[in-house]
Amino acid sequence: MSELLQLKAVSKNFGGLRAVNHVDMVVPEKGLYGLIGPNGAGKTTIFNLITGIYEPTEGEIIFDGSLINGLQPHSIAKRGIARTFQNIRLFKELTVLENILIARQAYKKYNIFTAMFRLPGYFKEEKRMKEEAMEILGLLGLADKADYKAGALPYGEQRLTEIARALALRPKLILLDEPAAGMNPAESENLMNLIKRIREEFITTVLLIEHDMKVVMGVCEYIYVLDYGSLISQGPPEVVSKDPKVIEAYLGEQVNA
Amino acid sequence: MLKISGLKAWYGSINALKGIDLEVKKGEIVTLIGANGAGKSTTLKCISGLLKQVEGEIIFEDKNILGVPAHKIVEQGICQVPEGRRIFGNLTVRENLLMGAYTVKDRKIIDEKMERVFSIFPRLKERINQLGGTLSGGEQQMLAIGRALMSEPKLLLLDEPSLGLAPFLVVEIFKIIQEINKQGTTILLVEQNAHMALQIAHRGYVLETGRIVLSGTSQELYANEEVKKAYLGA
Amino acid sequence: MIEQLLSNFMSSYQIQILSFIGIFTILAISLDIINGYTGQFSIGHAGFMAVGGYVAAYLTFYHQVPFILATLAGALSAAFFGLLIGIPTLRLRGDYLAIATLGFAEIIRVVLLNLDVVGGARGFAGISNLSNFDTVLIITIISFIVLYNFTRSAYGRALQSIREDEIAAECMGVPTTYFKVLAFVVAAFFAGIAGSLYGHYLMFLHPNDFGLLRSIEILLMIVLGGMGNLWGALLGAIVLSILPESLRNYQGIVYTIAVVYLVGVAISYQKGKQNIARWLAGILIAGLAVGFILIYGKELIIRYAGQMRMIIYSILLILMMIFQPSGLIGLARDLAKPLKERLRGVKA
Amino acid sequence: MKLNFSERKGVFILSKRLLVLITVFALVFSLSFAGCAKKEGAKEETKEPEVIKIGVVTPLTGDVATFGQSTKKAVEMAVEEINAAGGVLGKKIEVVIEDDRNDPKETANVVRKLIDQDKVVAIIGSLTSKCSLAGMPIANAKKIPMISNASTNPKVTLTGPYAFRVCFIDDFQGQVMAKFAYEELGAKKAAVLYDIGNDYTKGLAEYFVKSFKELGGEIVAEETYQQADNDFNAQLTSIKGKNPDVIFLPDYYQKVSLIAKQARGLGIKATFLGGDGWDSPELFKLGGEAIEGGYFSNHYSQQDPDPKTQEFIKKFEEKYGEKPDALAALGYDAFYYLVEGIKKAGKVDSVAIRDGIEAVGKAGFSGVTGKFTIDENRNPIKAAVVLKVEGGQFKFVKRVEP
Amino acid sequence: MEQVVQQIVNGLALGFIYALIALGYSLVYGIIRLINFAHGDIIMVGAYVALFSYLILGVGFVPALLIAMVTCSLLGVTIERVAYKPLREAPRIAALITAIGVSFLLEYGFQLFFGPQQRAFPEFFKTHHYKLGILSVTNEQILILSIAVVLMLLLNFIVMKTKTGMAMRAVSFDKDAARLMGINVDNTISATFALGTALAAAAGMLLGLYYQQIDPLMGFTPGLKAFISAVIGGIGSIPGAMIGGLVLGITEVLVVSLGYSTLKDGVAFLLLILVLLIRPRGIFGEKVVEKV
Repeated sequence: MSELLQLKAVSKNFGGLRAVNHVDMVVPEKGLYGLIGPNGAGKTTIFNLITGIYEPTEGEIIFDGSLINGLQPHSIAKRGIARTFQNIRLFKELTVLENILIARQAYKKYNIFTAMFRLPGYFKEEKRMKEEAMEILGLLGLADKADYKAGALPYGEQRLTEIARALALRPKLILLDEPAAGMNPAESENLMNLIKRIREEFITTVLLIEHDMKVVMGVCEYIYVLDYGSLISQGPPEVVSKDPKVIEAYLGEQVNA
Repeated sequence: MLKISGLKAWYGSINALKGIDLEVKKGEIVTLIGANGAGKSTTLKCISGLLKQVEGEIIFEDKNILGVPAHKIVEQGICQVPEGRRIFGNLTVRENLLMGAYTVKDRKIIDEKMERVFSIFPRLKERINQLGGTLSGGEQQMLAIGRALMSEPKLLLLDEPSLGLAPFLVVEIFKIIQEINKQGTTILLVEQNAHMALQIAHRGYVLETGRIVLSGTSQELYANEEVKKAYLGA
Repeated sequence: MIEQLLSNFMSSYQIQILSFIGIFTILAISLDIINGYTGQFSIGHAGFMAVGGYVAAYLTFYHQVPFILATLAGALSAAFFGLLIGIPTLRLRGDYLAIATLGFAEIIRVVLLNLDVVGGARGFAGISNLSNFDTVLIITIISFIVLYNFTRSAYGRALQSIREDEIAAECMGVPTTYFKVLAFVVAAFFAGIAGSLYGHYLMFLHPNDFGLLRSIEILLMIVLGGMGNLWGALLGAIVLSILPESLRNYQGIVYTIAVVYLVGVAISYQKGKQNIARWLAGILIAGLAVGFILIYGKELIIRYAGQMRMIIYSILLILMMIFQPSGLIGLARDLAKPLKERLRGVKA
Repeated sequence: MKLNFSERKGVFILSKRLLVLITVFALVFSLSFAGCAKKEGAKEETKEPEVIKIGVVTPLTGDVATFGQSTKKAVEMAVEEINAAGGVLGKKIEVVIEDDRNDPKETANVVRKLIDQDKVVAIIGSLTSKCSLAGMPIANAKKIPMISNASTNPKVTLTGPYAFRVCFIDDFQGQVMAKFAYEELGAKKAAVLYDIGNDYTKGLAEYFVKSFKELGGEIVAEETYQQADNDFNAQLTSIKGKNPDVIFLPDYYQKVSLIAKQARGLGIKATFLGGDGWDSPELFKLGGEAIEGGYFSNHYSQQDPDPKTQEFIKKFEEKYGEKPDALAALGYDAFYYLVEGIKKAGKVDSVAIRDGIEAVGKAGFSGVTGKFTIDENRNPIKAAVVLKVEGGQFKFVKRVEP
Repeated sequence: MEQVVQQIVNGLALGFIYALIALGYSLVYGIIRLINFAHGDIIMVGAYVALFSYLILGVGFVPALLIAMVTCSLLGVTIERVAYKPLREAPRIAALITAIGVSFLLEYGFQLFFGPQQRAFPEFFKTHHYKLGILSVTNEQILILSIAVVLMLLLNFIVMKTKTGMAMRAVSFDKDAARLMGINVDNTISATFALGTALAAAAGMLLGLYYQQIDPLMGFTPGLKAFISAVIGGIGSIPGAMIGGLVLGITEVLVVSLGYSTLKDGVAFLLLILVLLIRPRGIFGEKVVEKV
């Protein structure tokens, strides 16, 4: 199993505050890994560091064998890391289909003049891009919502659309930030299946932040636990869930049971 | 004291609350627990008047306060400590506290109240002239609660007071909440840390995607298998 | 050719207004690329127009360069300035960017004032009349189609993604800096074309005509028409080119009041009539307007039309923003909605 | 909320059709304001119109509105006089006054409107050179004579045979004042301060500088400002350091009074010189003592005993309760110049009127701003007077023949 | 040397007027994030009110100043309530266009009702020139400086020490949190407008005094310059607005004294762009981090 993503002693300071502290992580290819921790533990910050929104203060982030510290988010995205956001950041005024197409824009095969004058090749390429996008939407059961404004969809479908948009990048690694937030148990159940399917059907690696323990324990092969910006535990779900340090930090009490 | 029935709320086209019924009696600590996005904070925002797209009834001391502007609700005796503390970073600790007592005119009462807050949070007194933005997370949370206490609310709404705090601080904050309650303030507490919340609350409601799915006394909820599995992680 | 055809039933005054509509349509749709589609905030569009106009006029005046080539050169120079102005977008957002673009445009104006080779403060007179209604019409149509295609392509979608959420766009592989600068370059290019058409139509250019007021005029067009929609920009250019002219005389003022009232009714209809205050305000305004006409009569209006038209213009602007901030195109869409629903009802 | 594809398509087309409809509606509406004047106009040409329609284009709003308003007042007064006296060629005169906001684009629109829609036979205006330069080419193409009252840029009348004016062109006044300063006042060092964005002041300043140097004088400082500026302390401080004998301020009275005050405030003792823009009773009101002792060139002197001039001033004061400024006088002259042209033409036909105006100009026209004849480019050659500001009045000093 | 010092003195007077206007701009921008284009025209209204209270009521300098400030406060609050309040939730550009509309309305309205011509501003004082060593200073310059300073200190007191001032700062920092404290946000915003426009009115009167003539378009340029000052200094910051105004005033004067007067506005904008590029939030501006 080769390492797809590797964080080496990564730290991030905001002003005087150390949000992430010497974190070492490895995510292997085709892995389905989880990242958990209490609110404010620095999970989303780690995602922001991986996707290039923040630059690490210290340490190295290696993806697919090359260092990606300090790269622009869009070039990191092009290298194959896609993500969703905790608070859903869809392009709300655009349709679902357009949302997906934007993620495909880096792969368009026509130039600006072809676009402006609709030269030969434009229609073929647009058609191809639309078909690809519809295929992804179809897989997530969103095909009939293609022409809806993304902002007008119900919450659950917005989450799905965000995942679809991330998948449209054809990423090697997909980062999901609390995909189950705001979902009811039935929806969470579906989501778990979906996450598993993503790995199978899109042959991609998944790293997931989640609060819903059921989801995390249910789908992840391996879990990192973060508290106060530092890793306090890691291992398969069974191991982590029994780690007293985890119970103390995550569940907020001394272990008395 | 507070009775909510059929409360619905929207953010744009998203239906965040789908009909909530709950009640808070005088002197209680009631907690709302649930996952991210379940509608806990939204419920609080409805009570404090921050949301405009609402439907239903919120009866506070025999008056329907739904649709009353937020600053008037404070005058009625409800004060909310918002999620993420939301202290005024550009104001000093002292000024933050004065803002809390905005509806109070009498200088003497303000001074008394400030003394009371300082007796609960001695650390704030040390930082009295520091800008709010320069405080640490725990101190900010104390300031946020202290600021809310300045208006001497009958009902205190607390939104995730443990967010982002170290465990020992969480314990401290919860002790203080209990203390405030003992001094006579009714408290409605929203908390993700269900464990801690249920330890100090008298009763609780469990929210899921904008609906109340379970309610009961803390002991009942604590013992409930579903709750345990979903929120207590056991 | 088309001009000849039109002149059978239109005066040259009306044809000229149509020509200005064409020129300002190009300006409005190109500004819409920056402000409406990319969500950046530029209030310096007149600067690009000036660059295009002056460069093209310089070439045709001193070097007898053919009009099309000169226009192209003007547009390319404007695009170059677009590139320069696009660079601050790397660091500035919102109002700060707006002020920076305003500053750039002012610098261009001040430099032109000091350039004696193009007339400086005396203005650039004697430019050949190389553009007429036909050229304006053809170039406007081409510009519209080209920009329409542009906005409907992957490029346009990338621009819109920046408007919607810059960070999410970056994470979806959209190089936002590149596209923001591209938006400025493309928009400046077309503004340059419009500038050249303007100069060769009017046969005269003056730096002070490319100040903040001109930029605001263009901005008003896209906001009034509805941002982020080229049809809206077109509509805005039409309405705002005609409005000040139609307010010149009695008949026009009456027409305008009638249309404003109809639009007002349409807005209240679309808002669901539930707001009594708004209705009352609407009736009050209509009543005042009618009363004004009846009491003070035609004479007074004719007498003060000159001074009053800009006042009416500004009041309309404020009312429009308060009651219909999504612009005319938004109103048209909302009004079409019930129609759509009815259509669906019939089919179902 | 669910639509199948074909329905969506239908709606899509519908909404698009609606958009087109709205656009067309807007167009039709807007063009309707002009009425269908085209055909009626064709009929009218055959017989002589009942009234003589004359267009006026001048800025009634915007940055130079105050001059446009003066022009408007003078023209309206002239029309009343003429109509009260029975009109011209037995016909009443009707004027259509339009605002151009000092925006060349609007001037172009207005000129076309006046010609196409109002069927005017001649136009007075526009005021600033930049607007005239946009409007005159159209008038020339349409063979409608157009007389500007205040556009001093030499290029204005070069736009074609139908372009006229009643004011000096820039070079003349500059020369007059340079000569006056050097020869009469004995000035050796001069400074100029002018509005860079205004072709009028810039033109005057340039020709002053040129002539003064040719005469052997020294220009010690050439400072500029922009129209919106109201603070000249910085420029004046520089000028003060150069210690000039005279300072040439070729702007309108508002700015000049401001500059003069600030200059005296800084302790500058030099004599101020200026052009016809100074001519306004407001100059004393705004400038006070600071402006005392200044000299400026003008078309006429209010103390000019010429009864025509005195009558104009009296009437204007009676009608509007204020003294006319130079632009009012020029507007009045432009109008009478046109009227004389119509009389000369003997018929209401714009081509004939043009010839009439030219003939009147060649023969010599005498207005409230003095007598002039025109040169081959239809620019008036008129004597200038140099006036001195003294005791709240303009004292006649010298007449300078061209 | 003498000239340079004299120029700086001139620049100071101009800079203080810019600063006074910039403070109002900054206050309003700080609380509702709106470039209030009409702010410049309030300056003009203030000057006219002062003029008319002198002409009609025959009052002296201080009462005229107070009348102008109070009237403009009322006007400012009315504008805010009628034109801006309905747009508080609307896209920012709609509010901006409305502000432009209000600005046009004031300019053209005054042109229609009071005529477009310049009017002489009453000489409340006889101008005196004082020689301070090599410098020449007028009593007007001194008056402008002192009034500006007094008003700035007063503003600083109101914003920093009073309850309303605290509420303003609280509202500009976090409106919802302020609501939860029982602060009436609408009233606080109105109060801010009242303060800002009162300062603008004072600035208008000082401008009138300085130039001794006023006209309906007089506010546009100082308004724009003041906004630049506010941005240079860091919008929302009181010392920022003051420093920005002084920096701009002195820069302009120095550019002119170097003989590049035609490029003055260009340099002002260049300065603005440079400051924005180096410190996008202005000299005293706070950095805002976007939460992801």
